[in-house]
Amino acid sequence: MSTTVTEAQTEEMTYAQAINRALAEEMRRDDRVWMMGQDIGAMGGVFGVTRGLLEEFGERRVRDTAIVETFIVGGAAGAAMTGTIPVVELQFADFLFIAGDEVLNKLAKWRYMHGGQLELPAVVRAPMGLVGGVGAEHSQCPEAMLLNAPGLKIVLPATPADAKGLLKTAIRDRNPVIFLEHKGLYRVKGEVPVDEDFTVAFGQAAVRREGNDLTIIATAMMVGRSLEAAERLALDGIDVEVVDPRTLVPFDMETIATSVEKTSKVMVVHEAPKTGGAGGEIAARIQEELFFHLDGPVVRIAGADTPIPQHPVLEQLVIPSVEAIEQAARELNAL
Amino acid sequence: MSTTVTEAQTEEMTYAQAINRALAEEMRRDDRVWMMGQDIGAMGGVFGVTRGLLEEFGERRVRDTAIVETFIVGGAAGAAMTGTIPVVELQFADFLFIAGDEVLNKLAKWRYMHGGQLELPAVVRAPMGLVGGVGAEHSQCPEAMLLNAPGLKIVLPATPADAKGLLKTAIRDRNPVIFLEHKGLYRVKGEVPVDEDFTVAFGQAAVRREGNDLTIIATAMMVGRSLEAAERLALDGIDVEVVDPRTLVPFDMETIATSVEKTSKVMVVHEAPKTGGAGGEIAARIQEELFFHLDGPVVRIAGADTPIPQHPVLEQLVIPSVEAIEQAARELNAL
Amino acid sequence: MTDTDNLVLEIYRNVARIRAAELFLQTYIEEHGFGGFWHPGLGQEGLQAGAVQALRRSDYLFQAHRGLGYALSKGLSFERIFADLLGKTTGTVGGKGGGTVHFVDPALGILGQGGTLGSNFPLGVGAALSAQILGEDRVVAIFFGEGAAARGTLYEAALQAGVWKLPVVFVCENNGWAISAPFERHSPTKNVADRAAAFGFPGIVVDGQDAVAVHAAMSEAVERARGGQGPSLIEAMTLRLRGHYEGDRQRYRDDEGALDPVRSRDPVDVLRTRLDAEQYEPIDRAADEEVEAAFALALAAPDAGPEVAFKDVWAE
Amino acid sequence: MTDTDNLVLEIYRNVARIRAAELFLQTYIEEHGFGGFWHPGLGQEGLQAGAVQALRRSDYLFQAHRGLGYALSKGLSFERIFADLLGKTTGTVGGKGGGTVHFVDPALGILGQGGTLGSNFPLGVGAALSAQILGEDRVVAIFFGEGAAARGTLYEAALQAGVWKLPVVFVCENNGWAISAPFERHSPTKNVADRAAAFGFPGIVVDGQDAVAVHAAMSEAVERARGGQGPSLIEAMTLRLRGHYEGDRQRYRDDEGALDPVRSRDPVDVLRTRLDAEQYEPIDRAADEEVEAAFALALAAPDAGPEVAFKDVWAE
Ligand SMILES: Cc1ncc(C[n+]2csc(CCOP(=O)(O)OP(=O)(O)O)c2C)c(N)n1
Ligand SMILES: Cc1ncc(C[n+]2csc(CCOP(=O)(O)OP(=O)(O)O)c2C)c(N)n1
Ligand SMILES: [Mg+2]
Ligand SMILES: [Mg+2]
Repeated sequence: MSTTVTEAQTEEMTYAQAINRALAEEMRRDDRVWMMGQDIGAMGGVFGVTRGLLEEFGERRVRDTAIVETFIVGGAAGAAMTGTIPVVELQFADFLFIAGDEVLNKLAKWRYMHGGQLELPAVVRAPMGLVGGVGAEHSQCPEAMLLNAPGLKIVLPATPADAKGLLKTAIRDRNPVIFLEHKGLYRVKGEVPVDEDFTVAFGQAAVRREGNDLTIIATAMMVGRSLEAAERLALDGIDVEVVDPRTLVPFDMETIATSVEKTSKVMVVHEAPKTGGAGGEIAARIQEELFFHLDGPVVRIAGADTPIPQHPVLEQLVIPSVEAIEQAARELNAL
Repeated sequence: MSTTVTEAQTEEMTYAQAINRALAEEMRRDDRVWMMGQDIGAMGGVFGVTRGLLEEFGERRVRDTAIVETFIVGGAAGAAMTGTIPVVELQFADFLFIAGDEVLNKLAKWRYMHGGQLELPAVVRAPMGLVGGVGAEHSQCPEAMLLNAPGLKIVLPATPADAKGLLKTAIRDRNPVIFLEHKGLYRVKGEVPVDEDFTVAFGQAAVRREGNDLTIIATAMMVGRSLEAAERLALDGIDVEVVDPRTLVPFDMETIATSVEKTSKVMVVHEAPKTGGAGGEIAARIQEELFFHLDGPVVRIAGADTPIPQHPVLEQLVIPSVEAIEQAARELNAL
Repeated sequence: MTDTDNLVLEIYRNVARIRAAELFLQTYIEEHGFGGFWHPGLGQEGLQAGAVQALRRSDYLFQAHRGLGYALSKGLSFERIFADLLGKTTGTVGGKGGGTVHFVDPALGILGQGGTLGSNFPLGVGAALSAQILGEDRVVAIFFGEGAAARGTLYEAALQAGVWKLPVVFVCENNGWAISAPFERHSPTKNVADRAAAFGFPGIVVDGQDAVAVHAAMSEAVERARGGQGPSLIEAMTLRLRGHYEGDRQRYRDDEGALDPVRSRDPVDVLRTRLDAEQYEPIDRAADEEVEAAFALALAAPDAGPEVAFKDVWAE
Repeated sequence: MTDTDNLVLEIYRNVARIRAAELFLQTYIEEHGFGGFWHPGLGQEGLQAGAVQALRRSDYLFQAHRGLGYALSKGLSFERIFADLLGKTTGTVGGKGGGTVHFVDPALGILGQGGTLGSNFPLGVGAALSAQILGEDRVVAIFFGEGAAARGTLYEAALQAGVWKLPVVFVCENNGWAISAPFERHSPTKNVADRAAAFGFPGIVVDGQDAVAVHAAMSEAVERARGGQGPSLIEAMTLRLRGHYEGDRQRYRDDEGALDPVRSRDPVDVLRTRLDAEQYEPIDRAADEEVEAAFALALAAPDAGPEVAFKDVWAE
């Protein structure tokens, strides 16, 4: 499924390390690539993702900024228009809205507005999702709020290998990319191809588990939870296919159609609140294009329609649990 | 459909005048109501909506600000928390993203985050949509980008009477309300109840035209275009029901369910780009709750997945025309 | 006792109480961990207590994230503060606390803290505007770090506050660090106060380790605001003695062993020079006892139940 | 001729050309209307031409919305400018113009204009950073009105530019009005330039009606930037002589009949005092002819077809 050049050799590392590796490799490969953000230099980032990069690439290319989110994103846009490839970090994805104008009105639109005369090959790395007790303003999954702004590629890596391969593709892409790292996955380990030419193409969903009875389309941290639910369901003979779109823009409808045509039952699972979430787009599109293949509605299992509570225990109640996914799948399967 | 107290007496006026009337009436009724925004005072607003209000209510309650969108919205949030009811204007709805943090992380969340100890009865008036030649950064319909932030009420008035009645409800509501006025409707005229107690309740869809064959759910400027398409279709004996949800949050699923149960065929029409638009949420929800009532997929007719071109002629090509709605309805009806 | 003596004692009482809680929490977190981030305010107690002391109960406070000194000095009880930290229903946010908590108590004028740094600025100026519109006699104090002072929201809110002469005091705690970022490498001006000229109101630098000096500067600014002369910015020079959050190993920090001798003075010691041991020792003891008793009460209070997660989105 | 004479002539040529176009468009719009808003730059030609004259072709320009003087002075031809205004495929944006157009020409260093006021600031500073990273010798000029100077993006971008000593010149056209908002009622400082102190770089006020004075101030700032000494802010005092947009009836305007005598001087007249009629008359004539010929060519060019609306979202 992925346009892997060589997957032969792999190394076990965390999702955070895989991102670090992608950054280092791309900065070595292409002198035009550089980074800025808060605390990414000497500290190596508040989540440790950029450790060692200042040491290797120096202050010219690894830049600590002040707390100036509109500049971090707007400056990236201006720098991208003028021959460099900025890979900037917002400390939390929630801050995308501080730079809302820069993200939605500049990065997304300025190529189109200027008849293709400008290009904006910038990557905005933004850590999203629950991580434990950081509250409503530091825990959001913002993908749906970017999805209605044509011009942005939206990437949601769910595994260490994807984190590396997708970030490398993002940096090589000539369009602006919002790269949404899940904070809850930073310490998750997995095998990651070491080849410097390993990339994961955009718009190619990954079938994380094959199955015949039911399709679950899940993103980011919900991929793991859906796989766990699938294993439990397998014990009862319910054979679930888990598909991870990897990128919302571009969106791989083909892989999903193949799966839906096989299973006729679909669930979409994400962490963001249900109302207005990306699951709405995915569900709407599936029923639009595959209505007569469906045995029942496309079911959405998503976050509650509340902000994220500050409380580290309560916060888990408002996003889908393995049990909730399992339960919904049972119901859909029984249709 | 509307909780009209007295609709007996009406007066013909434009959508802009109806908004002006609502503002004046509510400011007379409640001393705590006040306004700020750019050019709303002596100029009466760039679209003339606030004319005469400075003269009647004075500089204490009708305030011209500098070009400080984060303060316009954030200041409204702070003022709402402390006993007043700000009704602020952004000159264009596209500027909601300049104040993205204030809209999405403050207005939407601060009641919840503080266990209900704070209340934020603010109204943000934001003119949206196409108006002719103002381009990608001044023409957007941003409703979908607000829909995934629980805590905001989202209002989309489509007629002069609704503009008045919904705005009065917005000002009386104890929650933050994003009031999205369509710039292309400002000069549209209609009969508007003059009674000062006339309001239109949130969460009550309006059936703009009754019909038995097919349901069109349309918002804002698309309500008029859908009605026009419906009239053309009627000539060929296709009997279309047009439902205007009026508010996306809260959302009147009941009225829609009644209609869908009758027609079994549904189209959603909006001006914003299709991918990630509010139509995804509406379509997903309808198929989720009414799958077995449907004869075919919920079809979305929406803006193209492009920014809005600057060109006053080209811009019309990227949003649904009456013809496009008519054509899609014919196809769906033929299913 | 003179008025000044009384004032010093009152400020000392709060400084000592904050210090007692800071030390208590440090140990507690070491032993029990903490969900989310706890940002210790150790070393900044003097300025927090001194500044807030200049406010009335009816004045509004928008606090920063560095500790609990602001809320405590504004009148919030330890029991409720700890209940918030522990996510108990007896806290100010009805069980929604836990982790990096957002204390709030409208009756005490405590109106919260923006999780997105710099969001306090428009909120606070909006509250001041509200007071002006209602004709209420209230001053708003907005606390923020020198790092947050880079946000454009300061510029927009302060500019409008300057034009409208709103009753606001911007209180900058310049502790030299924003996580790993040293101020002098990230500011184009020597002081944050230098930037107040751009907003058309005074910017005053004050020794943040001297609670009485902070109180004096703040009182003047509050007076100015109350008298309709508009906002001021006070920059209290202090130093972050511990990590950004409790547990931060500060590997990035290069000022170890070379701490600025003025800015790293202990605000408790500085105040004590104005008092006799007989005056402060009982206060210290009482503070320790108060903290322990309050913490025990908070611990015994009920945990938030799952229903807490699903309510309070909407006012009905 | 001396260098100065040559310079004055060169600046005059652009001032005259801009003026010719301004007057031409005024009449054209009166007769034919205009989709979107046309923001006339009448009276601001001197500062636009004078400031841009201090840039090299390789320098970057982020222009404001007030007219076409910036782009023209940076080397864009009238034919392409008019083609953009008319939505023709021969314009710089390939037919996506029409209405409030966004001229762009990377080869000439013309990089656009933020429709959301103030968005130029981070973009421009980002471009300067890019030049610094690539080791290129480029200066960035960012034009903006005194109204846009209230945006927090100025603060954030200028602060970072100040810290990193980036090669940027912030050029404020203070024409006294932001739509209906008079500057003195909406600014806490007497001048926008006063705010530069907050960013740690010089702020200079200059007579915006004297193109040569603007050129001199700009040249110095550009030199500074090029020499690695960092940004400057130049505030050119001018006056908006017409409405915010062509057609604006300005009912809100209360300075009629009392226009500031210095700020409302005609920049064309001011320059002419340095020239003889034999020098400027042929230039004026040539400008009128150039405008008419170019407009005719632009009019004759093909209109944008529907396909234009659907392309250019993505680079493939
Ligand atoms: C807008 C925004 N950017 C970044 C952060 C992450 N962050 C939290 S605290 C902090 C440092 C703040 O430094 P300062 O304002 O000096 O306060 P201090 O922590 O020193 O008290 C940062 C960058 C945030 N919460 N909000
Ligand atoms: C962020 C933003 N707010 C408001 C507007 C609407 N607007 C367009 S021009 C203008 C006035 C600008 O005044 P100034 O910056 O002084 O420039 P001038 O028009 O005088 O040249 C306003 C408010 C906008 N385009 N962007
Ligand atoms: Mg600090
Ligand atoms: Mg102006």
